[in-house]
Amino acid sequence: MDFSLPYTAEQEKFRTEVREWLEGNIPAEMRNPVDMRDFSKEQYLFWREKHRELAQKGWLYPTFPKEYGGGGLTGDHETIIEEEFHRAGALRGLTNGVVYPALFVWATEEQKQKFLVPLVTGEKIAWQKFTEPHSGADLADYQSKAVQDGDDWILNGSSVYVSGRPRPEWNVPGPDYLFGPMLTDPDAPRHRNLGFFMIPNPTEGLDIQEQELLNGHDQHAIFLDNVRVSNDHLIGGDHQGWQVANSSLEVEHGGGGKAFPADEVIENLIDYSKENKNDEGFIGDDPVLQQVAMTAILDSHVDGLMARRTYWMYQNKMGIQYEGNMANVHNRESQLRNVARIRDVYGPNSLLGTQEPRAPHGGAQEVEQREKAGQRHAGGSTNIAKVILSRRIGISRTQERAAPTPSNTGKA
Amino acid sequence: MDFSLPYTAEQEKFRTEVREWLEGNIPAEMRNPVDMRDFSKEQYLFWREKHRELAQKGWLYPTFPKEYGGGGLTGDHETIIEEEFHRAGALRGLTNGVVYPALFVWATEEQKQKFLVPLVTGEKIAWQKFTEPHSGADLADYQSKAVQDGDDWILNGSSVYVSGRPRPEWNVPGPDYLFGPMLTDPDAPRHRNLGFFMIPNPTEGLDIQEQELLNGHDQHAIFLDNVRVSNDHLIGGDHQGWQVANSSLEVEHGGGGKAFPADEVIENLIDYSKENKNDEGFIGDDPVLQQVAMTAILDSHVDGLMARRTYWMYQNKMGIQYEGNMANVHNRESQLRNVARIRDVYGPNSLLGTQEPRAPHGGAQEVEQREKAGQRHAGGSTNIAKVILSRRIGISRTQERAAPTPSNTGKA
Amino acid sequence: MDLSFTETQTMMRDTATRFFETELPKARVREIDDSDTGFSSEIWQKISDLGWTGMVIPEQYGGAGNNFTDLGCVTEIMGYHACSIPLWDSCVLSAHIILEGGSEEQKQSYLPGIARGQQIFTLAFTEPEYGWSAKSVKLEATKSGDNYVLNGTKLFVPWAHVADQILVVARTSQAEEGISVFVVDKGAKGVTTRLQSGWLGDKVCEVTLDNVEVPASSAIGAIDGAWGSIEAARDKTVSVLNTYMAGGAQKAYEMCRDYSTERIAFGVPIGTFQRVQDHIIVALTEAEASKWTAYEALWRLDSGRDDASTGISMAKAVASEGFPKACDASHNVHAGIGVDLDFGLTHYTVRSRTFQHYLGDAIYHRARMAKLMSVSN
Amino acid sequence: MDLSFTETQTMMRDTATRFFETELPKARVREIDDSDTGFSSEIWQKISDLGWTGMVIPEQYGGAGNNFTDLGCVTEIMGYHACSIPLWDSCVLSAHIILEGGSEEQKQSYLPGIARGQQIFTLAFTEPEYGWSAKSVKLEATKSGDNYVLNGTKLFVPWAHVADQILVVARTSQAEEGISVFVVDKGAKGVTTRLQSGWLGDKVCEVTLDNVEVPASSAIGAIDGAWGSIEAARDKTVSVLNTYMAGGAQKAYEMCRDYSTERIAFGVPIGTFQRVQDHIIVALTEAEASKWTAYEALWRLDSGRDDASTGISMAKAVASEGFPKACDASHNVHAGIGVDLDFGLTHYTVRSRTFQHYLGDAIYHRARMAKLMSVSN
Repeated sequence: MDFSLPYTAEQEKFRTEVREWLEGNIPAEMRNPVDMRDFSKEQYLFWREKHRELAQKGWLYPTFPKEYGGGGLTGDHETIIEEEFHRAGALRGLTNGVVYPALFVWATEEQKQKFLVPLVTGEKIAWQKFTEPHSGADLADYQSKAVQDGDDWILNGSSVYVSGRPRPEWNVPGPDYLFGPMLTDPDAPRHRNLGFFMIPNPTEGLDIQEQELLNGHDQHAIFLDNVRVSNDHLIGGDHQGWQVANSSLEVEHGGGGKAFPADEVIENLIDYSKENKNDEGFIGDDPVLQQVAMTAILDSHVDGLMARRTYWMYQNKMGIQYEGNMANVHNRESQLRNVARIRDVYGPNSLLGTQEPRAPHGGAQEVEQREKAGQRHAGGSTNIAKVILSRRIGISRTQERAAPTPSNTGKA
Repeated sequence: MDFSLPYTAEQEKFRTEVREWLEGNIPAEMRNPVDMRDFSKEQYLFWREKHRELAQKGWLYPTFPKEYGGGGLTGDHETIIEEEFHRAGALRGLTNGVVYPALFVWATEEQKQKFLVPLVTGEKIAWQKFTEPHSGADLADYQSKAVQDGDDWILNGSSVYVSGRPRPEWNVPGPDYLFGPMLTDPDAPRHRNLGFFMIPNPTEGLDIQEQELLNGHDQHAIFLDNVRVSNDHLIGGDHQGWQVANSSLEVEHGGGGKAFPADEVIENLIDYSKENKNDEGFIGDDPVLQQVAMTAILDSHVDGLMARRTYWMYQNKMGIQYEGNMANVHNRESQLRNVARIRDVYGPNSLLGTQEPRAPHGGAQEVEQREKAGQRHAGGSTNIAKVILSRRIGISRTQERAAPTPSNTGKA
Repeated sequence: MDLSFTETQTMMRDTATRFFETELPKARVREIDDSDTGFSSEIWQKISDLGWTGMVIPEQYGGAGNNFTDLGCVTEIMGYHACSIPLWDSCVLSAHIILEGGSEEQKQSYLPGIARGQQIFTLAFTEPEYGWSAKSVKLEATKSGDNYVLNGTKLFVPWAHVADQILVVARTSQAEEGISVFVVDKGAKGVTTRLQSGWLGDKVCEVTLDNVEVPASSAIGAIDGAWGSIEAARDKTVSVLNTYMAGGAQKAYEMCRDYSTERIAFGVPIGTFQRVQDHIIVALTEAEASKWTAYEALWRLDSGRDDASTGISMAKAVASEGFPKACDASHNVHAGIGVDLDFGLTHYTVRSRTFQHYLGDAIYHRARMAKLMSVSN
Repeated sequence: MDLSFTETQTMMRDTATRFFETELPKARVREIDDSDTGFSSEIWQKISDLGWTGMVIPEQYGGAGNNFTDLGCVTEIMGYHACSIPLWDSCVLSAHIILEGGSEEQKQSYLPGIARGQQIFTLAFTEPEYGWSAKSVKLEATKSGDNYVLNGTKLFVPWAHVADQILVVARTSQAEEGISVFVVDKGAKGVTTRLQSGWLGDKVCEVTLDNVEVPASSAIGAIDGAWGSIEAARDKTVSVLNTYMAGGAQKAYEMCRDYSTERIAFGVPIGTFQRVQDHIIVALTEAEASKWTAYEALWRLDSGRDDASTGISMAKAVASEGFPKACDASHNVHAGIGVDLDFGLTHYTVRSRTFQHYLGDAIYHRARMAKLMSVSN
């Protein structure tokens, strides 16, 4: 076995190139703020532009095929880009990446040119709409409807927790597309009653409003009031929306893995324990807090190994069964365990915000505390993640294999 | 509020009386061994006799009405008896006590004289049969059948995990009764298809065999092969066995509470931490193990409070809703958490058995380690306990109130 | 054994419930939390009028002389309604430091105002090297003639921005417990208070003391000898704070219990899923554990048992972990809606975090338990 | 990055699986466990013939010179089949203490026998004041002419009753790491071994040394200087023990997964209940965590990375908690049948407890991690 990250000479050269480009092209004030609530209109506009440039260099979506605007590079290159962007606080993409598996696997060639390429080249951006106010991750009671009208579809309904930037109050163009399932056939059986649509924005009848949530203000409620889209905005068949959405969810639920599972929260924790004191002396020397900190590190380490294992399988087009879902469940749960441990180690300092001069790491832990109260449900709840994992290991009523992804279908 | 245990002058006098009696009447070699696997035939025969004497003093079942052979004493007296018996390592009863709620609530007066009184006076003993080899706590697929034949019933079937003493290999008379549900009407809907029987032993066709389990050898498989019992052995109606069994389960599942929730395991843990060293010095001074030990104490303390609260409600005939089940779930789970903590504090010494000269507390923790691997399922699994608790707090499909008990029906 | 509330306690609980249902609906909680001070003088006034500010202050000093269980009954309801006020800081912690260590003159002078809610006191204890032990106090008080000069920084001082007087805990000798408490007027020269920002329930302040000069007579109790008073008063404060936390945990439980019967998924209420039930059972367990350990500790305290401090530390250790856990479990049931700032659950979540550490976290109180139970040396 | 096994490793794993499926069905495990010695010389002989006893011993000393990942692949399968043998004690721990610190003569003299399984060694380390730090060694070795005289008691010494030679760790100076290792013949005068009884997986012994006289030349490495060899050899031993524990956890997981699809309750397989699923997910999580941290540590060790010791301690901390947890979760699914001694699950439960502590428990290894990562001073 070889767990090493890619550090060949060629790759180190590439790393230097990326690092130097970032140093030369991203001014300090454009780097990600500690609290993404502080991400500004100026930063947004800067990155919209910069992403186009990055796409041209092949660095926005390094592993996507060149013919669709990607970089045609290896997974190792992507890992390096990920590491360096993380290091530099540079923003990677404004489109919700879960759209890509759906488009790669299900879109026609024509649709790929129309929808996929502009997203990959950074010309356009897309958000995912999924959750309804009264329906969770199950879609069993989905009410957002698409009704056929000649060659068009008329869309009605609403969604919540639609994540993305820009903020509506900035008065700049919003996302170019919202994507997600719509009920096309209320009489058809479950999982056979949906179509998956790319909904252009702005469009008459489409409204986007910001939600006021604990974990930030990049989430939105959207309302569709007789929105008309032509039939070529339907990805896959008009009864296959569940299947299309699942290609997205497969990746969202950990199915793509992560080569570079950075856990800044835990890196911070180690630094803090070494350098800071409570009334008993250095925190790292306190036998009890030391155990708490090490347990946090272990949880994070296991998490990273699970993500890396999935990444390795995904990149090598191996048959993923339950591994991505296992990593996903572990990721959600270990992060929650760790936010509690952070409060033990930092005490109330973990609750000091970005404006507070004494806040550790510029307030990063306070952001983590708030976000983990909320983001535990991003991409569906852990409860649902466990439902899926149970199916994948074969103990549930429903047996289930991994949904089609670019990896297991050989597309892209 | 007053959380104190009964320690009035009158009660202290009673305590002295009980203590002195135990000192004078129970020879050291008749006290409970650390590992109940070592409970001997001689001890068994001694206690069969002694329980009759205790019943006459009113101390075997102190709170049961005198007219049924009980002591007619208060709950406070019972608490004192419990404390003193615990302190002396004296055995309380050989009959599975869950039979009493069923008999008090459901038996006719004639049946009470026939079955209840001999058990209460210690003349006879009874074991509970409940779990089948292929059916768990649900009874949904119960296969032990009772078929009416004139004034008699013919019983067929088998049960496992039937707890009780004596051991079959001692060649002494076994239990006088086995009690539990039998399927009387396979066509009737669930929960309306059972009758509750007192099955006399020995009887032709009834066989008892010892099971070989990790947690001891007081559990048995029983086999009923055309066992004939007369109709007066049926407690409650022939379609009410579920309801009768539930009066038992209500109490088994914590519904009666405990005034004196002794936790010897944790008392031992405290003593051990104070007096013993590992390579870092006194265990109680080790900051990490100290936290582990205190967490164990807290779990045990909360457990005791929950049990005491239920006891107080039960004794005062208050309407118990979920409180007994809450205490039951907490008891099961906290004990499991604590066996793991014990291993942290004692290290491998926690695994030394009763024969080992260096075993802490004469091997009591090893017994605890083995028993908690097994007894977590006594009286149904924790999973089922949570199903019931969910019903009682009103979140389950099935809503459910407490089953009739002597407390809430005013019987006994 | 009698685990019921007294008639008077039941009445007070009912009064409190009615009061908060009217005066402090969840929208009002958010409004107050989001305001600059996080403090509603209107609610404070009404609470004072109801007499709750004077409950555990003896009658001869203008209070009502209730026992701590009585007050605990009220603070439980306050916790259930996410009421944020300086009640424990001023009317229990500060008041009892004065009662424990103060001169008759100091008691006469300070306590009636505190009891009526007209004077707000707070205790400035914790410092940059955070902790609740005696040795964590490093802020220096140096003698200068008949005065003491205070220099240093206190952090996480609750409600200092609305307080009239601050009890400043300072080091006056190098012995571990060589600690003194001085009454410092908030307006005194050299005193700066600044609200700390972040995800904080009660409002807390940084208090800077820059050559603040106070007369030696402003010391509460003996110089170098205040640790005993502080610990005794802290125990009493924790004893009622425990029921506040239990009340909050109870609300977090009830919210998820109720939501689970209303929210439909896969065609059924989500409360019918075992995984959801298990979250709700966690919330219930923590609420019940917090409640019963809290009231048992109050009984120990009010009945003068010598294991009262142990019981209070036990209950705080339980609540410090239980209240946050109950909120987390409730979030697990609520998913997205739970973090909507209008929904109301986050009012409890943020308080659970703040009170987790305040007056000592679970780790601190478990270590204290070990000492009090002579498990450690 | 390549997380696959090599072809050779896959072959060895297959061989091991076939071997244990034939030679060690669960009834045989119980039979061996219940026997007086808990040791099957027949299985030991066959394992030696397969060459597994010599895998991590260099070729020049009669071994096969495999790396630790290779051996880890085999020990994982051993764990999966609950095989109890002195392999790690003799062929890794003892052998590598000799390799690290022994003279060429000692290596030549001891290692070939160990590699062929003909000589069984074990390490006597822990004492009544249990622990795995250098300071826990208190057994005295006093110099007497050219000899050393050993006096004291060692506890929890694995397989001493079937061993030929015992490496006794003794204190020879008062400096914390003033420790030496002596080869003691099991039959030497003054040596008593007694099997300890209880709920123990591997058989362990009390070893009493009563004025046992050994020549100075029996010391492995320098007098007072053995701690480094012990620690290095222990790291290597833990690295393969970790996969053994992961294999056991994997089996505990698979047992409950399979049982959950077969056992019917309320008319459906119990695996369809979310509460049961959650237990199974716990078992899976712990098995996977144990496995991947173990192999990552083996990779660090075999590729000579300087953070290998950290990785090994991390993996042991994970497995020490994970293996028992996986067994507990499996018991939760199995209910009554799980504690039936013939069913087979208890074979894993008992081993999970024993190996939890052996060579350091999770608390020990987390503290060691902190030191190695310079989090603590």
